[in-house]
Amino acid sequence: MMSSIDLCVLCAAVLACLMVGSLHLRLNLWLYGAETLCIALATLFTAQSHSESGLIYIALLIAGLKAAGIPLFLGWTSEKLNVHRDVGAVIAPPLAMHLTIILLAFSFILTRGLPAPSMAASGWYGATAGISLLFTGLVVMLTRRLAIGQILGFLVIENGIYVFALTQTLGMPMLVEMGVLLDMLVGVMVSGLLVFRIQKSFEHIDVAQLTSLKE
Amino acid sequence: MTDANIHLLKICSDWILFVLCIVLVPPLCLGLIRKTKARLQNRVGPPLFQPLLDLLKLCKKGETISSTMSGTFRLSTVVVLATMLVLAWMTPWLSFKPWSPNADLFLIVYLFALARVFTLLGALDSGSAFGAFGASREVTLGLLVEPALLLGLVALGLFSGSSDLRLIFAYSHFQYLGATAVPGIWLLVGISILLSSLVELSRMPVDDPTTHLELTMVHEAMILEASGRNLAFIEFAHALRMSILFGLAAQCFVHAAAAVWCMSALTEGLLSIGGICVIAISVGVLESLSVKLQWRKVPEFVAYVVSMSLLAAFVAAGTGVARL
Amino acid sequence: MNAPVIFLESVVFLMLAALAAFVLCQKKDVSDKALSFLLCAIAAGAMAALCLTWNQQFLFETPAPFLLGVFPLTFRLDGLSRLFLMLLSLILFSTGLFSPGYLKHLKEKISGGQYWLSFLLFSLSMFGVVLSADAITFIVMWEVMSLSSVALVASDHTHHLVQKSALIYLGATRIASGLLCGGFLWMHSLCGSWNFADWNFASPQAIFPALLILLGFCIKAGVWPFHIWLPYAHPAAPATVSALMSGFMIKIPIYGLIRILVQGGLYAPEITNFAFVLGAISAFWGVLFALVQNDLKRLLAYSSIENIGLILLALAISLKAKAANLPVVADIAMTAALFHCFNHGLVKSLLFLSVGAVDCQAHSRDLHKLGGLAKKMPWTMACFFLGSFSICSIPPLNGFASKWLIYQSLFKSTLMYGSYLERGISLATICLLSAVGALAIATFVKAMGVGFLGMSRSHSAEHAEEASIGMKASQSLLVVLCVGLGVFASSALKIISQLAVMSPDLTSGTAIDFPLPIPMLTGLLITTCLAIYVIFLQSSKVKIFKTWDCGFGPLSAKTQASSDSFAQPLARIFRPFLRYETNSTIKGRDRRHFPEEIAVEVKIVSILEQRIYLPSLAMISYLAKGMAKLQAGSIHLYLLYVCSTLVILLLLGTVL
Amino acid sequence: MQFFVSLCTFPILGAALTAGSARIEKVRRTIIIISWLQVISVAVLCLPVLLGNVSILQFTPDFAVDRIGAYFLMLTNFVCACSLSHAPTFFRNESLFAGKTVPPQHERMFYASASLFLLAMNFVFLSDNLGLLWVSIEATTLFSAGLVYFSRDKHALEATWKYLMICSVGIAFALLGTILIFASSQHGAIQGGSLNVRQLLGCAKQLEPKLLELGYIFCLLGYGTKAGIFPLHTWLPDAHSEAPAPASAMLSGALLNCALFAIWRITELVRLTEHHAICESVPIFWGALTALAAGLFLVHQYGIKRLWAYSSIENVGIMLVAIGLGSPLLFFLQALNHSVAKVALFLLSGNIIQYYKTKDLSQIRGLLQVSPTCGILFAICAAAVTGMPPFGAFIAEWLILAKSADATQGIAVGILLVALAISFVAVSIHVARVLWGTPKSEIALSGTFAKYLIPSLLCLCTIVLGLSALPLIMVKPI
Repeated sequence: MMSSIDLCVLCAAVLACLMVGSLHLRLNLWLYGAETLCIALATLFTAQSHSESGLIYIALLIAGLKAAGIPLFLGWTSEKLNVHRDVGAVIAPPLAMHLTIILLAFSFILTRGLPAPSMAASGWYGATAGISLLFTGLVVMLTRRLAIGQILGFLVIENGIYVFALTQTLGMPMLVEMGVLLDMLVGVMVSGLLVFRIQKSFEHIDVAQLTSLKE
Repeated sequence: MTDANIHLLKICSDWILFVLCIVLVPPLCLGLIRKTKARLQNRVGPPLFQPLLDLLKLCKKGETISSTMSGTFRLSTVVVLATMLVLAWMTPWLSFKPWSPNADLFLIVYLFALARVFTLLGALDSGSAFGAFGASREVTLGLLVEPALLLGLVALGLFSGSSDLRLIFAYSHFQYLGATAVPGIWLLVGISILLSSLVELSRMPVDDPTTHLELTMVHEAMILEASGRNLAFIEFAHALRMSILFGLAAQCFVHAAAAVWCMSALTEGLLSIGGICVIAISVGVLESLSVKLQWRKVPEFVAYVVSMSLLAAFVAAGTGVARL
Repeated sequence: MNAPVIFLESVVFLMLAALAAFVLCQKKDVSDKALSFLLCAIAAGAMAALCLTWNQQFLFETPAPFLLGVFPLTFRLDGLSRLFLMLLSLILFSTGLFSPGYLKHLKEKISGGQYWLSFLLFSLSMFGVVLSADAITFIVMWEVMSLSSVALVASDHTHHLVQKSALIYLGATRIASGLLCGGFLWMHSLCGSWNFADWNFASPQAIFPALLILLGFCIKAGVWPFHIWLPYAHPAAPATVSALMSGFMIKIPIYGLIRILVQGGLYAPEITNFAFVLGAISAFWGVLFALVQNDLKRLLAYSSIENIGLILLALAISLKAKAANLPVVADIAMTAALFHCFNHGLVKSLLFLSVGAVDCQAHSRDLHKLGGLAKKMPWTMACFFLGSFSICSIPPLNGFASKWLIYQSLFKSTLMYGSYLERGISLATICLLSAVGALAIATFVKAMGVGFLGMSRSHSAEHAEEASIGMKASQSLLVVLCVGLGVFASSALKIISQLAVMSPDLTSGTAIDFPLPIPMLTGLLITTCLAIYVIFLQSSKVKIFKTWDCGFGPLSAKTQASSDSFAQPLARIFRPFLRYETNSTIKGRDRRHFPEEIAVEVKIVSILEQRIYLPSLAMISYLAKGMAKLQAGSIHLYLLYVCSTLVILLLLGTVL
Repeated sequence: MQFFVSLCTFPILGAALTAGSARIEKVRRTIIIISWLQVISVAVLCLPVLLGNVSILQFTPDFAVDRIGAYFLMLTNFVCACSLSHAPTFFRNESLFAGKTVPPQHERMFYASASLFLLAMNFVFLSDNLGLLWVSIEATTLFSAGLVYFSRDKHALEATWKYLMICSVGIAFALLGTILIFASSQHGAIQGGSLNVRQLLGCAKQLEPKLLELGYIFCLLGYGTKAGIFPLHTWLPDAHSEAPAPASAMLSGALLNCALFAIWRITELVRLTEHHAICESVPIFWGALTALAAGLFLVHQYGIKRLWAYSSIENVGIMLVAIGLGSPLLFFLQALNHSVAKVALFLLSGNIIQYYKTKDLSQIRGLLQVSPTCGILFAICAAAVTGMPPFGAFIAEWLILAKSADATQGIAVGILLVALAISFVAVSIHVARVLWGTPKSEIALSGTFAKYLIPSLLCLCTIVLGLSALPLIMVKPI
């Protein structure tokens, strides 16, 4: 029996998979926003089932900062830098999407081996979605040449971990939760600023071309 | 006359006889070789003691040395002669000998080396290319024969259980010589010493000391710059070395015979001098019959010598087991 | 006054001296003399301390604040270390005498402060290595010794070749200490102690650590096939340093072998046979390559390899004999090894110092540029000659005495061993040793004859002058020691066996018989020589003329045999080992008969270097390059590494 | 409260001051004073632990410091104080020798980020909570990015980007690992779960083993990326090489320790469970392999600071072995010796780069002629960092090797010995080429001894660490 939380996080995982398939930045950002919104929703459901008010704030923060703020910021960045499309690296996007779907299935198998979360609200699917998001994020990072794409990939990984934590544990300490969120935001800001610098110095934001430091 | 006096007299006579041998045998050897070669070439040849007379004549002549030379040249002659005299005293190349100190075989071999080093240095001192050629070849020959000579002596040492040549050549070890291998060892070692002495002394078939082409020669090239007394001493030292080596070979053969037939001290004494003479004559014959080996073939020739010694040494090492 | 105090004082004294070196090095002339004097004083002090405490033994552990991090430094002075320290003090003393004169000509090339600092550290650490009683003190002193000697080898570091030599040496010495560390750690895990005295190599598990230790020491000692560094390092270093390195430093591994393996009761036949073979081969290989060298120092370096081989051989004979229960042979061989160490130390430092004097005065060590020094530098020549005689083991010098002992041990083992195989091997070794001896004679006759006799081959050799008094004095001191030890070998041997008995498990204490009448023979030889000279040669009329030139007019120095041509007949015989190649090119019209220019080049290719060392270096380099390709600069690749590491770790997690 | 005050005052003061409008010379002077005051305040704070009076000092439920933490705290602050005290000289010389003018606002930025960086690192050692540990480590990445980006050129940008991206991904894994450990604690051990280190250590045996093991793996991977374990080290040489010398010194001497300390925290926990095979053999072999790989990387090396970066990786490998052996004191000893010598080396390399105006090793020759003092200090530190006696690192490495040998990890010992030999030879070949020969162009030096003051102080420290009983006092169990 699939709970609403499971449904939300699986939705997020599938949205992330779809994100791999396209190189359009705007589409990617929309998908990321939708995905994060799903996660915020899942948080809300969790808050409801555990009747924990703290989670509600977190859900709101996620919806506000991550689902809306970050895509907007990155979208603004891409407008500023006048890049709309990634070139793609290593493997072609459709192929990468298939790969992420296979990885989704694989993570389904993988998480079977985990002991069932004793008190958490969700079952296997939460862990599956978390691990799958993690893999998807890695695939995004590996298949994007633009700096923004890489940031996006990293954000997806972060989402995956959050989903995992949300579904597999019974409430991380609030302090930690806030710290994580803060760190991530600062991280995104710093990398976003760096993207501008890269554009300024190299006149492109293709990180695959940053290979002057090597042996 | 008391026993002590008799003893003293014996010592004196031994010494006198021995000194006579040291003085006379080397020129005699040279003379015999020359005479034999002359006879084989249908010539009368010089008298037997002509080499001695030559040496005496040289002693009277003045000396010429090169301005390039340092003191090393004359020093080398002195040292070589002195070493040869000491060696002659220590080495049992004759069956009769006055008292001598421990003649360890390794010591003897290295005393020969001392003489060789000084000969070589003397040859290099003049800055002459001939001397250097000779020295370079001599050093090569030295490398080739030294193991053979040493191993031959070691083989003898092994079955007498000592490295002291006095004991090895003491004619007193026959009580345990039931082993049939013993005369064989003596013979093998004798041949080995004889052949290695041919190389060591740079005689045929390794080198022809009677040509006049210094470029090809060994010993004669080394002493090219020597003259007068210096030359006389070098020649004498060389002849003495020859006698010692031939003497050692002869001793080996005599011991081989002594292992089979019992003989008295007088016979042994006569046989040892006679042996040297016979060896000298046969060397003369050999020199008349053979041709000089190509220089590159010399190692092959020496290989025979070494293998002879090795064979003797292995046999000796093997038979030693029974005794101990 | 008790022994530890004396020793600590001399050690502290040395440390102060090292500091003083830095202060004094501003004024070079003063500092060279002052520091040399200091060195002599230290050496004399150490010598006096050793003699004063002759019958005492001590074990000393540094008190709490003077620790090596967590370990105390432990020192032990017993018969064995006393013997080696005496050698060290003697060599230090003579290098101290030699230094001021010698360093003058290196003034522009080397920095005095660095040189003296390293030199004093080097001396200090050598004292330390020999005195150390546990593995940690040993390895610490050992590494300090290695590093400071590398710094010394690189004294004149502006030359490319010097740099290369120092680095080769550095690599070799690091590999050696790596092996040693491995062996020590292994032994520690077996025996649970760092103390050498607690180590027992008799157990079968101890074979591998013993092998590691043996290999480590062999590398440092320059035993075939690990000798490659030695002929590079010695020529590059200043003569005083090569004298110390060749004279003493390469004996330290031998000391270590005795201290650790022999006293640890090693008897595993695999190890002893291995050491035996290595010793035999290095004796032969070393002298063979020494023969064809043209640089005097390189020649001496190869000759060191030969002698180290002989010492190792003697040690192996001793160990084998001990295992076969032949204490007489074992004792003779052990004493031979010790005595040869001592003798070779003295002789080799003498020879290096003489060559240093030649280098200093004639500005070359290349045999192609020397010659005719006999008249210019007679004193140095006499010293070099006597040293050469000793190293060729010509009686009555000390080299002969120790070589004789080695021969005796082989002779006795031929007599005593039960198995035919062992006898055969001993016999074959005698044969090999005599060939080695003959080759050594060839080598050193070449060095003496071409280097000192005949006509000068270069302008600088022609204008050479006799070395300074200090240099002469230091050489003469060593010559006197060499001759004295040779002539009075039986007394020397008594002292050595006495010292050997004073350390545990070294010999069984049988008296070493040295029956040779060397003093008498020496006297007789000298009297005979004098007699012949006084009676006959002195009175002979001597006319000075020129060397016979076949009537072609004055001889040029080039007509003399060169170092190459002298060695050629022998080198030819051993062509397969030496890779001896002579390339001659003749230029000119109708080339054979009317040559205008003839160039002959002799090349010796080191098989080991070409076939083994360079390829293995290339392999490491290849690996390193392959590794460097991993760091390709692409961030995608780097992320992929992270992913694959994750996969590997997860797999490992399921396995473990 | 007192804890936060004594910990945070000085860094925040420093950051605020540099961001203020004071003249740059004044800022420089102040930052030196502040950095040393920070060392003293931390020392005062940790005094009871350092003296061994108490084994752990609990400040708040989530902040505590134990003996190892206190040691590392001291080390980190000392290292940063050294680097920051050298930094003003470095920036002054930058225009004096290298002819580059450093804009004062960049320098201010540098001091500000360095202060915050130090603060973040301090929290790594003080947080008694795995979650906060993670947060602090992530914070170090963010603050140090500013240090790496200091020179604002293309290379620096590239290095910073790689640093940020790779470390962030790695750290994300560590977060997952932390969550897994949290999850494992919820399986019956602690009601509601906990990330508190003391609590977890108290009930280690009841933790869910599967989740704990997974958590360990992810944490090892994550913090390992930050620590620069092969093959996760890829960001490290770039970042160390592009950052200015004082920053490289802090990255190498302090940051790597933080990441390894995090690994130790997790290892400490897993060791107490029954499934401790994974936290022994994996770090030991991985550490040994890292050392070997770093040794090979050292062979063909072209950049003077990249050389030391790889040497840091090698040392990280050795420290990982110590962690695998379960010996925090050996881990600290190695970290201490490495940091002291490596900081000196990075600072000296900064000087050398200024003299020769290049980082290219093939262009740097004849240092002994250019500046004997610098050359000898450089040689001593290089010997110390490669584990030569009689310097401290030798003792630490030897103890680690001996402990591994006694723990019958013969193969790891073998690999380590080979790695040490290769890295020593490689480093000394490079160092020797730098020291020897003659410089390719005339180099005139001026200035006081100030530029060598901190390196020579550190040099003295390595010697004291090797030749005194100091390590004995530290390693002595309480």
